[in-house]
Amino acid sequence: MSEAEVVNMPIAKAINEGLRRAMADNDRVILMGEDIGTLGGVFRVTDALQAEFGSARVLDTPLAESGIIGSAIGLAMNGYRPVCEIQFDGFIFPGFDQITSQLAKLTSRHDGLLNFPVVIRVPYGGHIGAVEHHQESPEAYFAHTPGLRLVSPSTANDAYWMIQQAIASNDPVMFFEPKAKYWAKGDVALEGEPLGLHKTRVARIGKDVTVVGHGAMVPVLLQAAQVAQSEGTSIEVLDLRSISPIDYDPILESVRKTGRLVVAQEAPGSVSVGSEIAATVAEKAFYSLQAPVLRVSGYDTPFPPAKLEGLYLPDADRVLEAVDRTLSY
Amino acid sequence: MSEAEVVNMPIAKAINEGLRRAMADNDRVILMGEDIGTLGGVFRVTDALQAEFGSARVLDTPLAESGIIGSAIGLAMNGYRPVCEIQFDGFIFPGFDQITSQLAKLTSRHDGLLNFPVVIRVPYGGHIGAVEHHQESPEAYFAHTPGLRLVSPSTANDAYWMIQQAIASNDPVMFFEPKAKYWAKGDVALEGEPLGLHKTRVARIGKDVTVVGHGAMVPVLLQAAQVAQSEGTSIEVLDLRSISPIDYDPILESVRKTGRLVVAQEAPGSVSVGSEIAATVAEKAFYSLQAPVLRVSGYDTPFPPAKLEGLYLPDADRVLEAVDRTLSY
Amino acid sequence: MPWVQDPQPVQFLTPDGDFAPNESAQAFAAELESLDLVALQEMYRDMALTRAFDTECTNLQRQGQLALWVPSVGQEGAQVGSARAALPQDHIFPSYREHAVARIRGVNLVNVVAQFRGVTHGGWDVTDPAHGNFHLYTLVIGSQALHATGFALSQVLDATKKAGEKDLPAGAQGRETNEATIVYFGDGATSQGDVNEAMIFAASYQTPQLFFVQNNKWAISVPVERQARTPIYRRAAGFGLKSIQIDGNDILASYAVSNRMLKDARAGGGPQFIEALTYRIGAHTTSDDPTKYRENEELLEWQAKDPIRRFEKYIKSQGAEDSFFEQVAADAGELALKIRDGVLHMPVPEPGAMFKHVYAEEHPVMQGQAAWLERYENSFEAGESA
Amino acid sequence: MPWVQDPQPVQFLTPDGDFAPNESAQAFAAELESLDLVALQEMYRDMALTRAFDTECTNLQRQGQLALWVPSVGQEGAQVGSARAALPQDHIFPSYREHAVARIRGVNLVNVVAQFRGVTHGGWDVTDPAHGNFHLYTLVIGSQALHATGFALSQVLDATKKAGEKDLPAGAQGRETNEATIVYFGDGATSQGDVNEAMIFAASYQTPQLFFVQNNKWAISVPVERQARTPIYRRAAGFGLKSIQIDGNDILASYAVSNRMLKDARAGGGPQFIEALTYRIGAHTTSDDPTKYRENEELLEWQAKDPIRRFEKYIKSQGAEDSFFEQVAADAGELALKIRDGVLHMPVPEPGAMFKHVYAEEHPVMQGQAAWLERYENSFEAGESA
Ligand SMILES: Cc1ncc(C[n+]2csc(CCOP(=O)(O)OP(=O)(O)O)c2C)c(N)n1
Ligand SMILES: Cc1ncc(C[n+]2csc(CCOP(=O)(O)OP(=O)(O)O)c2C)c(N)n1
Ligand SMILES: [Mg+2]
Ligand SMILES: [Mg+2]
Repeated sequence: MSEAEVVNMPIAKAINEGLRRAMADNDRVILMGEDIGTLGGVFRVTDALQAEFGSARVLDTPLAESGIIGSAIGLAMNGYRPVCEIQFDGFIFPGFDQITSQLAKLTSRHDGLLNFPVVIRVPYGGHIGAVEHHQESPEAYFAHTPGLRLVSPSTANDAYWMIQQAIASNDPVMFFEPKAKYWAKGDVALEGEPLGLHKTRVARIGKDVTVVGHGAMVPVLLQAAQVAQSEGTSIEVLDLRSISPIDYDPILESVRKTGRLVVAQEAPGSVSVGSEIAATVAEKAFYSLQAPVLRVSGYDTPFPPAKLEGLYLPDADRVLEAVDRTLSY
Repeated sequence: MSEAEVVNMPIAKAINEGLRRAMADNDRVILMGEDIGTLGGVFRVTDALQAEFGSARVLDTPLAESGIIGSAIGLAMNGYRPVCEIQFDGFIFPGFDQITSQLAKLTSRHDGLLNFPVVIRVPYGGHIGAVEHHQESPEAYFAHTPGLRLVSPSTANDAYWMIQQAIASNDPVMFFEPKAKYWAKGDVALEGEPLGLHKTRVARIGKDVTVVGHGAMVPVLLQAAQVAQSEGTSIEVLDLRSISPIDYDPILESVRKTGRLVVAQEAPGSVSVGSEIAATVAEKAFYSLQAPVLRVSGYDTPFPPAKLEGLYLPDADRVLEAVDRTLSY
Repeated sequence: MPWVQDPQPVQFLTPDGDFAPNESAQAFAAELESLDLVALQEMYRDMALTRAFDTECTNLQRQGQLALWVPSVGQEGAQVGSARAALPQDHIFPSYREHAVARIRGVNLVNVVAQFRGVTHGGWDVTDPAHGNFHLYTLVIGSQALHATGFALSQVLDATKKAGEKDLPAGAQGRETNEATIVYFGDGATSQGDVNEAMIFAASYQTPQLFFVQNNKWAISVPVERQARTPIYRRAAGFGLKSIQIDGNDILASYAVSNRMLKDARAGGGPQFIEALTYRIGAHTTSDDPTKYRENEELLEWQAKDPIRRFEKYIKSQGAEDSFFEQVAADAGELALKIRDGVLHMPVPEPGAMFKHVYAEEHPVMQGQAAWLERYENSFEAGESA
Repeated sequence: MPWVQDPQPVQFLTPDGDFAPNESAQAFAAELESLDLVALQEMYRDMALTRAFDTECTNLQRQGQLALWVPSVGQEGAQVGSARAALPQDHIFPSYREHAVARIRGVNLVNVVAQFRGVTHGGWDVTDPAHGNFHLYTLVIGSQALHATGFALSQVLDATKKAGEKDLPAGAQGRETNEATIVYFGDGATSQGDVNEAMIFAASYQTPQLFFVQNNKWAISVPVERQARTPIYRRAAGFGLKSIQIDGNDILASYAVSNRMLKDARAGGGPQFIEALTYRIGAHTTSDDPTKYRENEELLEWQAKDPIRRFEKYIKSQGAEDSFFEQVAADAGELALKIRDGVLHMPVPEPGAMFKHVYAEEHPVMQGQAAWLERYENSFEAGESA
């Protein structure tokens, strides 16, 4: 891959570029959502796409999430590949029935004779100081639902490629965008062969403790690893990338090496993706684990008012506290 | 407690009696739902209650689950204690936003100054040979949601008491009724002091392996224990009763004794209540466990057509297979 | 005070089968011109065979061969009239009671029964042209309305592209598509948010769509008065759909108004709505006991308005002969036998089927669990043979 | 062809402040009789102070003191007119922009700002009688409409019990309650299933309720033409609600029609609906840049219809003196200072607050996590002091 093809850009822009390329490549790809057209989305992720592709491919919809997902299903039935934007994580729930009882089940209801290549983009997570319903991490609801795929990029390069891979998938894909990192820049290789959509990535090699997370958690984990290094602890950081299915091989491989695992997530910990990883690793790596798998999560409360989000959201300190605890076994 | 106060009745009738008593005791208790009035519900759980209390206390609603939950919230704001029936598990999702973004959060949004004593009755689970959406186990979605309480009786006595305790609670309670067991009879002590709503119950004492489950899983676990006994394995059976919060003390106590745990549930296993129990027990009983916590669950597929439900739903054989596996460590 | 003056529901045939179009019907009379005796007889046959099918399925359920049956008895007029107005290129999104429509569009009725025997959640290949673009039944009340709207929107997008245009601004007029989408649902379903959102989206994008509500007066045990205080067709008018109420037991009314509205929809006239006043003569499903909640007089009253008997009288007056009716009766008997045979010999899916189509693409969890189940099942056979 | 002939929106005051009731207004003129100059001045003051409040909050946001502000500029006429028609016993469910209503009902406006400073998701004690039954803001678009309907249903149930009756059959007429419920929402919100279900339930139970939509032409960047092809008030009429469109920038129209409808609702007349045509003069929120999606001419056009200036001219013609306006200006300045001071001194919640009211009753997970967090926080202090 030549250097000329590498461009430094923020994550929001990388998604925008990925969308643009997917739309240019396939005229059945359409975008739908609230305020995604003229405005380019409240986070400007779809900026300029309506001007380029027209309002028959970048559709501002009426204000109704069930309507957005339900219509996307009908569009998919006629060969379209709709990419729906949910404006904020907390507003996905009015569309919940269409996602879980319809979209997730329709491939099997049709015995695989029809596909439902619908992408649902969800800007998710905290750290933006916003009001209620604007900072949530609802991944667990969908990860529990058979028939959906869930992914979440943590870098600009992944954002660019994974949105295209999600659109190319013939299955429904929920695409969780770490909105607090929309403006975080990174190098994007515009050409080349990306990592598989559902692959866990080793983000930093270490040997004492494994930590795993996705989205906006990954930079926190890397920061924790940095701090730990200065204190003599070597942390291996895994970027989950795919929340459903989970690519367990790299996690198990790492745990077999370190014997210790900390799972970090912004979502409430009970019945969460972290619970699943902890349960599965504790089962599959039973003889390798030298300490219980520890979870660092949002508390089991509604996402608090912004002034408390710093306490609520796992930061490097909380990750390190758990790392220290696993080392104390 | 005198013997005269013990009556043998099916679970559906026990809930009916519990509802009747709660309504007689407190005229702010009202029932709402589709077909619960004249018809007495499609499972007849509310049979004869409209005739007794009137259609201003047993309300047949328009056909809209969001409308049912959303109105129940408004009723609760004026001091009513609404008990909502969702006709079948799979039809709860149109009401999902009102449950998770409103009902579950409203107590904290109000700083505790208003309470939301809403009960949501959900006939749930398989084993009735029904069509799509009629046999699901959606507990995980709600157990992940802060602000809700989830319980599920497995006996007629619990059914009678727990529905009353749920109605008496000042918090929103989701009441999962094992519909396949509606006609299973049991002794109900009509007076006396019931076990706490959120207590795990030891349903059978054993020493080799602990198994835990709720609702219609419990009789399956007891059956497995019976079979195991004849093969020389002593299984301790725990009836979870409360899905959120989970009463971990009896589980940990049992695991400290047996060193082995199998968690059984009808729901898909990924990111499930079983994942949470497995993760937590593996953490809290790290040094006691002699084998990994194993989960026996529905597969991670949509609930299959009825002819396959026998394969999908964990039965005593599948529980025993897992028991054997934990013993092989 | 009424806020709108409701016209009479469109009616051509009186309950006694006399052709006597009322005032509301006049505007649609031209739609019937193309119906010759052959066509009329075909429509009669549609209704009669569907009823025979329903009777057979009810019997099969009683005999333990089906977990459940959902009869359409009494609603055949509304269904057949509208379905016969659809063109082959139109798409149809049913609820779960549109057996007459399924048959007309080419679906083998045995496949419609499959989900009630518990062997599938679907039953037919919707991509097979032989099935007339008849989509799967949907059991979550009202949710198919949005799928239909999305499908109809895709028809608009296709037409937009074909016209070489790239925009679909807010407020734009409807566009000629030459194909339409019909969605069926019940009176109870009109209370669901999804059905209302579907009308809102349809109006917004001016989709080529016909919303067809069979107001059969009941949603299980709940009377339509609980869902609506005003005629349901007015809701659609409020959303800006063209909306008309018809005598749903008059197959000619159903045909004529559907035909006109579908033509209008295909030509760019935007979404349309029909409220067909009809009645569910049987139980909601075979699990239901309607005597618990409704009066026998009501049933008798509606039996007197039966869509089949009414139409029988009419086509006799138009020249249909006894031999025709004898042939239909024979066909009905044959259909019943075919259904029975098909149901009794319906294959049970392989265990592995559960995992096969959850995802369109490879999925490690499906592969792992399918393999586990196979090993597990084999362990018994091994054990048994050992 | 239009399917309904729309009357003119009710208007008493022209944009220039002349009292010239149009035809639609005639029927409501009697509602204004009780408004003497004192009352009119109070209404003016309501609008002026709300605008000063909005300006101050926008400044506070610009200065980094608030995460966000949601201005109501331009919509004060619709809000104040309706809020002044409400009686103390009525309950009010706002969306998130009804600052004028909050103030009128007795909520300290500092508390309204609290959630935008990130210290709470609520902000005031809705059970305190001093707060005039003004419920919390709701950010999930349209969901409060169902809460309002449930609340209004509770008013029906209370009245039913009081009347010694136990039944509420389908189709029953409305019942006198002597109290009503108002719910506010926007034009965009009318597309949500919940708002439609709320109207359906309200019609079904004939609740004493006023649905008040402020059609400010925009839902963030989406024009109302995307939500609705026909005037929104017609939707409500379709559901069987009494429904009227008004000039929402005419405070007298808002007051008169709200007053009439609330009286009707309290007397058992069932649910009512007002579509107030107004305009969001400012940005959707301080995060928004409306120049990206709307034309300056539109803004200028609506600025010319400003509800405050219009009403100022009118009450001057009715005898309001300069001293009154000076006093209002002084009060506005004082309010702004009070708000600023209140915001800057707003206490930040304790960490433990997060766990405190998630449940009304004891909860082991909350206790455990609160204790953990306390220990964890203390460990830093311990470390720091060590
Ligand atoms: C979301 C949802 N809630 C509840 C049900 C259970 N249910 C099945 S049919 C039915 C009544 C439907 O009435 P209507 O829409 O009038 O159709 P009909 O059966 O009369 O044709 C109900 C409540 C369901 N299938 N889906
Ligand atoms: C369910 C939901 N979806 C999306 C949003 C994001 N959002 C906030 S305000 C708004 C527009 C609301 O428009 P309208 O109802 O007209 O009210 P207005 O802001 O104009 O007063 C949107 C889309 C939300 N708050 N809730
Ligand atoms: Mg019906
Ligand atoms: Mg608006």
